[in-house]
Amino acid sequence: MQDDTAFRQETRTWLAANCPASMRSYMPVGETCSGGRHFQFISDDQKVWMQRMAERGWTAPTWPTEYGGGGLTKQHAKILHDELNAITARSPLTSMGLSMIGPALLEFGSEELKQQHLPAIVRGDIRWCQGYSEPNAGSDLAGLQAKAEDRGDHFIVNGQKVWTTYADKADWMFCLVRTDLNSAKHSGISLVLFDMTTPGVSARPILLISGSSPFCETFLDDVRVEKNQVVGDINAGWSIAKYLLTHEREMIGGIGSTTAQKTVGARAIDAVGLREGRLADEILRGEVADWEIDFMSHQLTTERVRDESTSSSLGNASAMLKLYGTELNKRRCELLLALEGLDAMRWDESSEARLWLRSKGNSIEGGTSEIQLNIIAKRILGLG
Amino acid sequence: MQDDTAFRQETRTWLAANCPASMRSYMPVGETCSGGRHFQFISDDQKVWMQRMAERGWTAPTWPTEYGGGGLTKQHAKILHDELNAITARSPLTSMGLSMIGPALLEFGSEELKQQHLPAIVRGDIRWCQGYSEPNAGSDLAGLQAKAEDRGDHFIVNGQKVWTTYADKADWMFCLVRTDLNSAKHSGISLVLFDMTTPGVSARPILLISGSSPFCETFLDDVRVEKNQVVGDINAGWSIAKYLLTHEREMIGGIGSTTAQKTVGARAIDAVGLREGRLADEILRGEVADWEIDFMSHQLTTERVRDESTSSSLGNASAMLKLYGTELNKRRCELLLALEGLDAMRWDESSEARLWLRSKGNSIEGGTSEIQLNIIAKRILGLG
Amino acid sequence: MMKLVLDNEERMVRDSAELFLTDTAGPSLLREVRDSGNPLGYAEPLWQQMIDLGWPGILVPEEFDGLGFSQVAMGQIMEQAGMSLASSPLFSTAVLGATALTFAGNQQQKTEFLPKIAAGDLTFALAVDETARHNADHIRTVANKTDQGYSLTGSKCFVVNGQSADMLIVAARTSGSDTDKNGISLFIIASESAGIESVTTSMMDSRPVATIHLKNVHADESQRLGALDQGGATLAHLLTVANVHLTAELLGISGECFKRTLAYLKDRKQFGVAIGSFQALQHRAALLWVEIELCKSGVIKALRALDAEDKDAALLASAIKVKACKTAELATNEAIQMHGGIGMTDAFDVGFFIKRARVAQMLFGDCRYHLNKFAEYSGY
Amino acid sequence: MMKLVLDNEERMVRDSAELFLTDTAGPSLLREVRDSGNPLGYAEPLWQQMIDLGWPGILVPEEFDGLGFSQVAMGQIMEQAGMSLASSPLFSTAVLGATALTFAGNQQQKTEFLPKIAAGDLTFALAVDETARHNADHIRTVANKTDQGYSLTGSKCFVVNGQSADMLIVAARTSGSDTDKNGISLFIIASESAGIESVTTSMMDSRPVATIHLKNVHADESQRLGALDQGGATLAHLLTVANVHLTAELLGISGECFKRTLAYLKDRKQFGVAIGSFQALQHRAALLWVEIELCKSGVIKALRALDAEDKDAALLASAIKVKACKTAELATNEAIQMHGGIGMTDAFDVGFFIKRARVAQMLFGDCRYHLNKFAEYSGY
Repeated sequence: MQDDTAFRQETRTWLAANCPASMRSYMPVGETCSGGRHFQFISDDQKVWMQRMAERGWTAPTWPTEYGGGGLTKQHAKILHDELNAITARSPLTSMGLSMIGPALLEFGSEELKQQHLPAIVRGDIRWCQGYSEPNAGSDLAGLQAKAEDRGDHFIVNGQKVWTTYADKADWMFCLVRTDLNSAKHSGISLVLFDMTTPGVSARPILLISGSSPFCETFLDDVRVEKNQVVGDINAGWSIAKYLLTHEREMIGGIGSTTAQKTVGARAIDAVGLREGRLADEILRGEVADWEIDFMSHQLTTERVRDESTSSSLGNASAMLKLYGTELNKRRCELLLALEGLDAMRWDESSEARLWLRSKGNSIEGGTSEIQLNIIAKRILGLG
Repeated sequence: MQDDTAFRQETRTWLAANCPASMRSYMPVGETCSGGRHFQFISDDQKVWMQRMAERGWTAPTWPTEYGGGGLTKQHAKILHDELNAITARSPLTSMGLSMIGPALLEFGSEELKQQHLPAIVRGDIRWCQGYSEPNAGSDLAGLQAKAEDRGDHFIVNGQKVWTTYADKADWMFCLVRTDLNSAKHSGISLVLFDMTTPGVSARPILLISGSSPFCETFLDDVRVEKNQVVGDINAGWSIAKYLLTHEREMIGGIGSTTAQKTVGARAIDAVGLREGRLADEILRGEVADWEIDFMSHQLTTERVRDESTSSSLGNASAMLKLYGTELNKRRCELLLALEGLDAMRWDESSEARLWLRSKGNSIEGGTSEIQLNIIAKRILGLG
Repeated sequence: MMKLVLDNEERMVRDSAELFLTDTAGPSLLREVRDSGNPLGYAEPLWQQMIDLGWPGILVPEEFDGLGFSQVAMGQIMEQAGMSLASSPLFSTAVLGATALTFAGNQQQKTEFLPKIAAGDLTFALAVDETARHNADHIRTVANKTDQGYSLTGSKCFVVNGQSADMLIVAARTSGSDTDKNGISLFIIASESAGIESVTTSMMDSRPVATIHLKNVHADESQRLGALDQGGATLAHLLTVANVHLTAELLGISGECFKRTLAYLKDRKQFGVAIGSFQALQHRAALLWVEIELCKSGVIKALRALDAEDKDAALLASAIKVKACKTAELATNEAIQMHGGIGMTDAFDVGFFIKRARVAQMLFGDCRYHLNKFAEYSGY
Repeated sequence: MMKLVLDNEERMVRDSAELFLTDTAGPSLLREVRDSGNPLGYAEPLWQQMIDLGWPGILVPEEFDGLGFSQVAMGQIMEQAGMSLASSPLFSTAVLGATALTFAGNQQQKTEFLPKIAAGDLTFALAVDETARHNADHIRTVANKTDQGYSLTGSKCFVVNGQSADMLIVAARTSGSDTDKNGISLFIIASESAGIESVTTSMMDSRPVATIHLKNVHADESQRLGALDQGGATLAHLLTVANVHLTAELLGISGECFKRTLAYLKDRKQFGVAIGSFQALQHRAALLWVEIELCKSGVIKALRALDAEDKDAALLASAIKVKACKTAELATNEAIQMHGGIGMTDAFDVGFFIKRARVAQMLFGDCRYHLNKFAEYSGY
């Protein structure tokens, strides 16, 4: 194993040579690189940056090299993260393949499924979406009703999913279905994978209050799913689902984020100005400082939980980080509205208002804040 | 009926002539006039002030004159209240007789009980205490176990009460007991009255974290209670108990308070000082203003609820006023600690710390804040 | 003694406003206005019906053909407008325009304009702000004295109904420097005057506002509203009135959001039971209800203070603006959170409430601005 | 890379402190000290055992007979002291005294005092505050130059362990005006010196503090700690260290309060079930747990920053003092509320925690003081 200092030096040198200048700036909303068959790169630089990082496996730094990953230790991955942040590098690829189904396949998938799907995720070739919630199964996810009928070598799936992120743009879906209608609520669920071009799959975007449509309603009518595309054992999907929810929490909680942002303090100075070295609005000054302290506390806690953790998953602690991270982001957006006043409430494409409205969903998606509090109370504190 | 202006003028004149000068100042803690057989007046003025007000029935302004009360309309009582406040007059008499058992007797008591007890309450002759909570019946008050055995013309009561306010100083107790052991939880409860000198009654003060002992544990061993001292019907005490709890909430919520206090804003100026006309600590400045606005909102709401109410009881609205009033008082005490710093944390008789510690009980006694929230959710909002 | 309950006349106004707006307005109408790209930001038939009901004249004295009702009565309409998200020139014309003229207009101005306001023949807009965050002490627009009167130059932003109003009330500096309290004068300017360029900005609450550029805009002496250099006091009064009525609107928004959320808590089932049976949600709903009740008391008190010309009206207005803003923020945020995913969709109405709430909160000073003002008025 | 977990040495210190203090200290010992009217405010046998364990020398370098452990290690003891409410001269002597001498002492001073601190032969107290609310920028006590050295006159209040300490570290003004940053010098003064009058004040946390009046108290040049007029930087460093260790103590208090409350929630039954089965209490408990976890991360980060001589240590100290104060306020208030009536009684221990928490919060600046400092350090 290479020593830390050498690795840091080498990484720094490589990044200096390979990260295009235009990829070294705060990423505006809407410029995320998501990959996939139909992805429109915003620039050649964006494409080159993704490809160069993918070649080294650094779009998935800790995944094993045999599946295209970077094969880095946690320590080296942290160094890479720091060095990326140091040059304000944009994330080369952000996808549910990397953050969700990839880790699940590494943990639960057959060798065949790993070989089939992981390298394509690392390269950004295939974009994934998640088929979890249903109209009547939100917080009560295990109440899902989409059913998969056994037809020997394949299943026929019927049902409706909702809040499927970018189902209209994704290439494949990982999807929770009920494979045994007779067993108890949490049993009889399986996690299956299928191509979105399979006949019977259709997705309809949902327009949000923010004016964007990151989610879809997805309809599954007699969709054929091969049995070799079941992750783990049939009827044993709930434990994988919980594992995936943990990853989703970490993602939404901003835990894996490599994107640097301008601080609220700096934005406050821009918006309100200083008077004798102090923010001109004293009440906002206190609120901004309070937020920054809480934000710092959340970041340090993410770091501590990682330092304490022996596995790649943060387990129940992710409930805390998701809960607090999303509440922080909502507070941040409210503060930015307050700082920028009516300017932030204009209704145009780049309006702060859209981010503010979008943030309201953070504490709903991936398990509501109430669900996180339940998890903490029951699983961590043992309150019955 | 006398017109408002004339009543106001007459009241003002009478107060000017009859309220002793030393009774026209903010009342320090511990100088409340509680009355009762053994009460030690702090001064002749205090005694004279109580007696003069009692003579006019103005210790109980709205009670009927036939029971010694003032017989005032709500409107005139409000004028009296305003005029008392205008000269910072101290409350002439503050007692659980006036605020609790008196109103209950007016509503539910027999003519005999009214004649026996009400005039003595108005005059400040008899001090009352309340026997409600038990060690295992706190928030779950209806779970009380003190039992009264029927012996023909009297009951024999056995049990233990806790949080009985000044049971060691009171002359009589109104007490919830179980008169039917076989009926459902809320049935079979009666409200009985007895003299604290009855054999078998003993009270032991509880030392609080504030260093004071306003409450007692009270032990009832074979206490004889005459049947004519049951308020309302036997076994029908729970509805009276609920009525009394409402009054208690109003009292603890600061709703009936006639005692003026220095504003937090004024105390902030004293403690922290002004700089260019603004409180020298900008963060405290915001907190103080926030508190004052919430306090004003609470006061206005009390006023509005009174204006809207057609009866003397505020009903379920008292849950709101109690909840918010006690939380406000706790915040007020925390703010005063912050304003006065370590000075407020000295441990002497007049320490701000004692009031601060005592305030923590406000949201527990008379039904916890959690119970008030339950009442609002279930009875007002209809959430099941 | 001023009671904190409605009198008969006020209750009548409230009931009829509720009846009419529930039927006629509502989020669906605002959605229609938005989706049709209507540049006015309100439905003209709705405004016409308000005129037929006499609402523009609620605050106009009877001698000028108005109804001469109280501010409390007007506040009831504003609250109902909040509940139904009714968008119209009512606030800018019937509240701000009518108050400005009644408070500061001379006999000739009153005679000229008030009957037209009452009849719905003329709409007004108040052009005061020059920054995205309200700051009434900062007026840079100048009105230079000329031989024929005044020449106004400067820019006003986020002028409510500024893109459609017939007349503008413009705050301009006639002496002193940018932040002087004195030296401000008010002018009544026809929006069609030469030298005015108005740019419409789309806002998130689907109510466009205007940025108004004035370049050497002429005003006669007769267009000056109130004494020269002494417009600050009128402006302060106008802003007090504006903020009190905004709190009434915010109260309506909070109340309606809460009502809808409460219904959803009783209706929506997860884990086999109504989500309103979960105690954590019950307690949060109860806390929110309490805040709205407190807010309600403050709103009626502040409205009564306007009618009584209470010297503490400005302090009360700031206090209750703080309370109303915080309550609306809580109520709208809880509404979305408790509705879950459905509340995030544009097809559902709750988004319209949160968007309108934040704009109404920010207009003429948000909770921070007024917390500071309240402390100032309180002497610390 | 500085990890936010304990290394082996630190874990060992923590484990042994936990074992020892759980057995030996605890609220019952503090109750004994209080009820016996012990003027020291701590039990001498407890302090003697701490000395036997070598704790006074944790921060003293090995060359001066100390253990030379890290600030993180010392912080573990402070946290355990918070959990067990252990009262002793450890903070004033082993944290403040040892840090002051190590940071600013000359070779002669180090040689004279540090071994005695490590051996537990000499106790120290830091006499800096002159007002009830901490304000390090305001020093009026003067040290006038004389032929023989200095003459100190002034008053210090709320000096922790000031009534029992052998030596005082006194901040005094050697030039400049009351609020000048420069012109402060530190002096090491024996508490028995002529001209010192010490008055003991009882505090609500049962730990007496001293008001110390100095009247023409003589100090030699050799008693000056650090450069003339340049004591401000040393003082700032000392206050940073003091506050970081107070956050460790506050974390201990919060954690222990939470632990006790959680046990009570599982144990206490009302309405036939454990009150911890009520979801509203569950969610509040969960939120409190999260705040304590966040606090924990900040405390270890700030301690590590002291060890690393991080230039951001003061900013981190202020940030985490804010967080620790707010968390302790929440944890102690929730502890009383969730315990109900029993928590209000003196016979129950939770009152000792809330009393100690507020004093520790206020010492050397409460959350408002440090919120302001944090904003200053952040450049706004």
